[in-house]
Amino acid sequence: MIKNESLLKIKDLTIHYVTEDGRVRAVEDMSITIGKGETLGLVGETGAGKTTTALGIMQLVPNPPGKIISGEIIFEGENLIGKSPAELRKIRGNKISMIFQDPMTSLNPVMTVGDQIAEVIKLHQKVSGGEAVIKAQEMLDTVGIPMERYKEYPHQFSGGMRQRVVIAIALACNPKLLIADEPTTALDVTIQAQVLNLMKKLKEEYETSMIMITHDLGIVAEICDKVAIMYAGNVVEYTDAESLFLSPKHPYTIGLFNSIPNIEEDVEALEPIKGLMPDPTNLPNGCSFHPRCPRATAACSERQPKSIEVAEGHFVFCLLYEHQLQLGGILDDQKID
Amino acid sequence: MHKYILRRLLMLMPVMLGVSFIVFTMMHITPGDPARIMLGESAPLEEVEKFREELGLNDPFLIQYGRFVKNLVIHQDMGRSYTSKRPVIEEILIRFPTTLKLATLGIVVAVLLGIPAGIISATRQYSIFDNTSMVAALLGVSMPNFWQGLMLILLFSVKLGWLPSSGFSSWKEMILPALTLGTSSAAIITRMTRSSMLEVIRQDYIRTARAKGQVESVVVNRHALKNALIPIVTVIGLQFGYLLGGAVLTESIFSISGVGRLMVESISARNFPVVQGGVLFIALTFSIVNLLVDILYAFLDPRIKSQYK
Amino acid sequence: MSQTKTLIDKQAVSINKKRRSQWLEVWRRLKKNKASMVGLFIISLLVFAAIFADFIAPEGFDDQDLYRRFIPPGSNHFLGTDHLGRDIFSRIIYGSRISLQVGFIAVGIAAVTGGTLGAIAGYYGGKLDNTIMRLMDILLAIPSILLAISIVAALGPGLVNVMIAVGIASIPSYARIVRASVLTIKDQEFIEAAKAIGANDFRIITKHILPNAMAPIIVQATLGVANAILSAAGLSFIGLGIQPPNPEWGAMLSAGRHYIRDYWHIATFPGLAIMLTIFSLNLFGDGLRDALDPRLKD
Amino acid sequence: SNQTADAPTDSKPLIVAQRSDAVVLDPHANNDQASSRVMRQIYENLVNQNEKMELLPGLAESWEQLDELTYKFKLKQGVKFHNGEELTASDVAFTIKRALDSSHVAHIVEAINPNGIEVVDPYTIRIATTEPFAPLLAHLAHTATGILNEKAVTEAGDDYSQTPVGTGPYKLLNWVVGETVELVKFEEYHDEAKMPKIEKIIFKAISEDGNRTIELETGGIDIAYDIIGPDVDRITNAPDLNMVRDMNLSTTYVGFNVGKEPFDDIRVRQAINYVADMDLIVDAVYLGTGEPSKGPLGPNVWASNRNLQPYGHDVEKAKELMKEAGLENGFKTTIWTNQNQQRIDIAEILQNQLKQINIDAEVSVMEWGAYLTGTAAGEHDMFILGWVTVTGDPDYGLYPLFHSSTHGDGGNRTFYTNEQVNELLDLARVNADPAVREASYKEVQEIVRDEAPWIFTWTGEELTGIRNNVKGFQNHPAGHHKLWTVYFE
Amino acid sequence: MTKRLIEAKNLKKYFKTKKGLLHAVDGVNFYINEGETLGLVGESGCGKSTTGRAVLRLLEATDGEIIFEGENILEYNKQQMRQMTKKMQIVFQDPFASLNPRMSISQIIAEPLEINKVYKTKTEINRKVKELMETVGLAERLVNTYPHELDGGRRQRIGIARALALNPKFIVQDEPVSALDVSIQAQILNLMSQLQKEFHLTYLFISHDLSVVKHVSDRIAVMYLGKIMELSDYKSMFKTPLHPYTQALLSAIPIPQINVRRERIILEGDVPSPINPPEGCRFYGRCRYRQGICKEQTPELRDMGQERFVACHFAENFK
Ligand SMILES: Nc1ncnc2c1ncn2[C@@H]1O[C@H](COP(=O)(O)OP(=O)(O)OP(=O)(O)O)[C@@H](O)[C@H]1O
Ligand SMILES: Nc1ncnc2c1ncn2[C@@H]1O[C@H](COP(=O)(O)OP(=O)(O)OP(=O)(O)O)[C@@H](O)[C@H]1O
Ligand SMILES: [Mg+2]
Ligand SMILES: [Mg+2]
Repeated sequence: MIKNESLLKIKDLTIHYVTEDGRVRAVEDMSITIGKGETLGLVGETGAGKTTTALGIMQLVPNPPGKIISGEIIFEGENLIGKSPAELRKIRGNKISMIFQDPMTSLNPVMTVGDQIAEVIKLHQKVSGGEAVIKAQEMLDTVGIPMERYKEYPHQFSGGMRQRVVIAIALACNPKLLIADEPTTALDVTIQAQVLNLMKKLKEEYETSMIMITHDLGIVAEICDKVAIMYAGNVVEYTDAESLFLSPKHPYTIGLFNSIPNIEEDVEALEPIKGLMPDPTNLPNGCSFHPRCPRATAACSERQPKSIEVAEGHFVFCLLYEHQLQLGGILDDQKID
Repeated sequence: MHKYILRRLLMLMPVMLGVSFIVFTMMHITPGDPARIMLGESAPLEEVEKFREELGLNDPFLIQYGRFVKNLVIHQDMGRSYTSKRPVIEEILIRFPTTLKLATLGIVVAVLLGIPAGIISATRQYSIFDNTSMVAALLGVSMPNFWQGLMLILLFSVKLGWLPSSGFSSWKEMILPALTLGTSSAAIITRMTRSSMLEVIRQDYIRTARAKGQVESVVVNRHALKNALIPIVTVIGLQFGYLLGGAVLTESIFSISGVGRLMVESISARNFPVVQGGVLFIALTFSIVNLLVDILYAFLDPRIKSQYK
Repeated sequence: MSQTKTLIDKQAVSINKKRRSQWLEVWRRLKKNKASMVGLFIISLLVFAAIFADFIAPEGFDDQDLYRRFIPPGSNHFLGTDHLGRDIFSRIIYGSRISLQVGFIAVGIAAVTGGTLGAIAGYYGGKLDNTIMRLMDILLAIPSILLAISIVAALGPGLVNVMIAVGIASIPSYARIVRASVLTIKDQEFIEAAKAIGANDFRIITKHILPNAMAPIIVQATLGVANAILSAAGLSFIGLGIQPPNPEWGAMLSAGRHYIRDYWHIATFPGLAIMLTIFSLNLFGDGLRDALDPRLKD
Repeated sequence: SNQTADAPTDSKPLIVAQRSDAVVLDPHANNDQASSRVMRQIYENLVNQNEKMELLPGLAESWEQLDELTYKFKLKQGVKFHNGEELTASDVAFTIKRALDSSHVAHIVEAINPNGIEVVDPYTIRIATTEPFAPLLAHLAHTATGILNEKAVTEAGDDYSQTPVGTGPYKLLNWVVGETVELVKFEEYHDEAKMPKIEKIIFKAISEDGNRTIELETGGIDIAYDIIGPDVDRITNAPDLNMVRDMNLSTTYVGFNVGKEPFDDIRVRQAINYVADMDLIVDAVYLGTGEPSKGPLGPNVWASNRNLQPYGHDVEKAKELMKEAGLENGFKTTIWTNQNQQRIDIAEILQNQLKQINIDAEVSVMEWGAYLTGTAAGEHDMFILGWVTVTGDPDYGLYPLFHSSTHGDGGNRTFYTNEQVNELLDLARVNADPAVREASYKEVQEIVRDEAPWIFTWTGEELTGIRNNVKGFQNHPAGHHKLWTVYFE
Repeated sequence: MTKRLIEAKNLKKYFKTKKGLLHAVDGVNFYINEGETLGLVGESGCGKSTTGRAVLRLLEATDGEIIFEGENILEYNKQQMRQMTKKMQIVFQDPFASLNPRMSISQIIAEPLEINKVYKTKTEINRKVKELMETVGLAERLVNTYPHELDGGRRQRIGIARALALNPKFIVQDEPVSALDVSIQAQILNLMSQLQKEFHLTYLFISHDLSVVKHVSDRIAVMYLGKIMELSDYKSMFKTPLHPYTQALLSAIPIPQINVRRERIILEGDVPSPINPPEGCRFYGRCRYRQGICKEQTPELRDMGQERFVACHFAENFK
């Protein structure tokens, strides 16, 4: 694993939504690091807190009801939490930019796509209006859309093209960090392949670090260097992609793998994780996964697991390993089923 | 776009025909003999009979309607007023500018008050400003026009003596009626602006704009407002139409001689040609305002523009 | 089979919320909205006043005494007396009967007729839709107050006719709203699901479409009651309203306006009564809208 | 006031407010108060009627009655129309024939024989009636018989109603329909003595009654017509305003449909007259303006019978009469009225008072059109209406209302029938002897009072508010006030 | 001995739109044997759902035949069709939109029983509802809850229970798991295959997720722009896709395994509009092997032997 200089360091980030129905602990005590040029995959099922984490980094958590309770977000050595709105605006869209999940709704329907790209350029670069337009046209070209379509509106574009426009907006100012929130979930496979290809290419070209939010382990395998698996607001496993795929540790991660129909080989029946996602306002005590965990013990309902480094750079949040660690050091990779 | 407008204009014809038929029928099933009303209770019967004959009121209903449509279509003539003997179109054109002015001023008042209030309310949801302007807006819709007019006269004309209580020719005379007429629409526009803005502000593309590092005021005024404008424009259009036809009460309180009052007077005088002409005229204006609103949509929203082709 | 059984047993995760039907849910949300509760409270008071007017009002609505005209508000007559020496407070209390009746029945007429037309137009579409909606366009193009005036002129003044006139004049807006919501609901998958299990049109409209189209209708109706009361008052104001001596607020106001400079209370209190009623209906209607459409709330 | 006549005319316009704008300025095209008030300043008649309703020479310097049917009028010479034409007898003949053809005012001149109009010379005309018609001169003073210029009328055609040409002291300057009519002094006016003192008059329509007073107070207008009861004291007491009030020719009455049970019973009608406390009603509704009427004619109408005994308020008597009629338990009935607030008030109070003799009356407010149709058809029980004897002659105030030939649409909406009344009315209409006429009319009033087809209600007042600096204003009982005598101080 | 339960012959469904005639389904042929699952894959808008609905006559087909148990049901009248609802059912994609939010769980499941008057008494219906809930793995205490109180997985179970209520033989599964999270998706997929065995059901399984389709299907049909491009048993299809489109599709799937890199075929551009499509192969514009003939001549779905069907002029080349 390449030990790069870190670009973004999240420490003990906790974000809650306070709603009528109660307090949603969307992100709890999260700590991750992204190095320069690195791609981190943030994986989890619906409601795991992936988008909230991203919005937290952007300092765009809707408030109310959202609130950053604690933690630090160190970007290029400076904590983003506590920065003034004006300072944050200089960073957003410029050094950190974000691609949202749904290309159909994340573009302003009454502005031409070109203007939407030019807008971000004008905001962050000292260029004239005309130059911004030229740059925007170049960006369109970069993402594979003919420049002549500058003056067209989002509704005249297909989903894949819109997502390209969104990518163009995100990359227009050559950001240091790109957060992509499920950028291809809404797209068809063939289009997804196009878009992923494009992203990979551009990421390399621009040397951008990236947080790739997804629930598709296939995408993770394809483009991520590191992976953080989230469950109900908590990171449950955090490691580099290779160790994750070769030796997943956390029972949830393993369950996730077993739930996916395997395209390479035939299996008679899948082995799904039993049960359902917990009520976000009323998470179980102890490890929030324990009611669904096949290996849960009594202790799991009492104590919250801490981060265990089971191998170098491979962190698991599970009492199982804490236990084993106490018993006698790190165990070899073992398949839990 | 031109084709679309043309098609819409053509579609107005059956609607107008329907309007005229409904009005004609309504007028004819309404009890009361126009001739008798016109001549008064002291006129002898022979005179009334003679007048009925002159007006063609003794013919069967459908023949009268046919004549009306024929004159309208072939000669563009809506007949003459039973009372003033003036051509109906002239009678209406004399009054219409007044009502148009009144309604326009009312709408201007409403828009100037309503849109900013609505925007601020939406951007500071649940703030004191939001709450007060929402209560004010509610009071605005809750106050009956005619009562509000009376109270305004009582305050500004009688107690303070600042503004005249009637007429509509000088700007001073226009203030109270415009205010009376405008406030309820202002209230409606405020509420519409607020809810529409709230809806838009939640959209993903607003988040995108913020993620670009855009200043909040631009996010609100450029990204959000233009998207929120469609329902607001609809309401403004509807309100304008409503004010045109519904200025009756304001007109009577301030003794303004507009189409609204002309209509009410003509209905009670059974001045059929004027009622028909007037309602047709108002309905036409209303429909054209609606058409203009629809055309405006196209300028506000390219998605709609592409549908009009 | 055994596997499914274990699945059930292992569904250890709790059900998130208490069981409640959607209407209970709406009510719960509504209860949280203070303003709309205030509105509801005032409306309830009005309904109460209307029902028990005979017990609440100190006098009858037509108890004239020409020797005690124009008494200003005070201890004997809470809101004073009018130009015929009638107790204004009593008249306003009795007046709530008329206003609420007009409001609710007119809206009833409009909502049922308009709703049915809108539902038919929306569900069947095509020519039927076109015919109905063009008819509505025609009605809509005639300013509603003029339409109401000519209907009252044709039928003659009086409570029932005013209700009919106001009702007819607002049919198009219900037709449009219902049609619009039927159109969105019609294309939802649960309608198709109903067809797939063999439900006929009638069942689909009544069991599946209308209950889901209720929200906008109810909101429109609440606000419509307010509008109907205003329209009726406006009609009364120009002399086309309820028959005297029935104490319709608009008529009271209209009769009192002659004396407004010397005896402000005669025209002011009925006006306030109208305002309060409309205000509370609007408060409630707004709250209901928010409660029925949770999206609108953050 | 002769001195002021010679003084230079005032350049400040006189602003006069009335309830509505003139409808037409052609005397034959309509017959409404607002138009008449304007036309009074524009047109002149052969005969004038002063504020006491006395007949005076107008465009006719003199006249004589040649026989039972025929009058000969001598016209004033050198009278100019506003278009510069000179008045001749043929204009008069043209005017009367045109009036006879009009569906709006023919009834005013209907007695005249169209073939009996004879131009003797340019300044002499003979006018004959078909039958003897005593009130002819009064009718010729009616605004509907203002003299028109033949040439102007023919030239204007259909548009004449907006381009009036008369001989009066004022001519039309500008007309903003629905709002204002502006008149300007006619420089070539023929009568030096009546030469206007004010250059310009603006008639302004202010429909809200209270607003006319407000505008008068704030100085927006100089004269306000038709002041309402609640404002009378205010104007009277205001230091800078004057209240000019005189009884007028109007009467308001509650009629019974005598063709219908139980109002065919004279005792029931009388009982209701007794139970209705008209003094109280008039006081409450009209706030001390006008007066309760004793009979069908107001005091200003010639031959009004001032000796009639009012019914007074006597509930016991009323009960007795009801008992005699076998209706001590009362009955159900309705009171119709149109949308006039005062009449509605009357109906409401009456409804209340009728309860005393167990009559359960329902008030029904109707729209004017439906109201007229319904009462003409006799669908009503009781109804409230008014009548203005514009000519000041009792024929106009009694014949249409009580003669049995005028049942229903003709004006007799009570369907009252009394042979004796018929005979008296017929007689007085044709008899040239004022004494005979007066006696007949007085008798008719007696009979009507006793038979009580009406509850005699109210005789109105002409209530005009003027600003202090307005001088020379006098009410005319018919409401068509002359404004050329008015000047600013 | 396998028996054909249902067969679509030259099935067409066109929609009239403002811009022209939309060829949503344009001459589709397939059959499904009893107890078998036919997977139908394709990208969004290619006509999968329309096919499913037309098969059940929820949409009236523009042309073609649907042979169910030997009879063309497109010729059935309303009465006969109502009988068919007992044999053919559907499970929808969106577990949120496919349940009437105003009805409780038991009402939803009972509705088909009530409409088709399967039982006479309320108690019988209630018993059947309980039984069905148990079958699909819903706890009994949920009977009176409303859909909005439940998560997507449970809702989808309700949809399945409703479809099972009338004991159908054939169920169209229109993307039943695509709205669900992977862990729930796996639960539902397991449930479905188990039900299929238990009740001897025949499925038309619609999905755009190839791995899911492969997992559940016996045979797979790949659709593109209203036409079937390839129809084979799943094994052969995954081993040797014969249609260029299938090849591209298979290669585009990201595989959740590290170090397994396959050659990826990236298709150019977007799916063209289905409105008034031109003659020739629908895939022409994006195909890397296209030739002149492809533009002129629409390739028929040809039998390549071993029950493999391909609509490509050059299919043989890929064998
Ligand atoms: N605006 C909000 N108000 C209240 N709760 C919220 C809000 N946004 C998110 N949540 C809750 O916070 C939790 C985390 O949500 P988040 O959107 O971060 O999840 P996610 O991992 O992105 O899920 P998905 O895969 O569905 O996008 C969820 O339980 C969600 O319901
Ligand atoms: N009722 C309809 N009216 C007009 N066009 C329709 C209608 N229903 C579907 N279409 C069109 O038919 C085509 C096929 O639609 P269909 O829903 O069958 O696709 P699908 O393969 O199921 O797509 P998805 O994966 O998005 O569900 C699409 O282009 C769609 O827009
Ligand atoms: Mg998310
Ligand atoms: Mg589909």
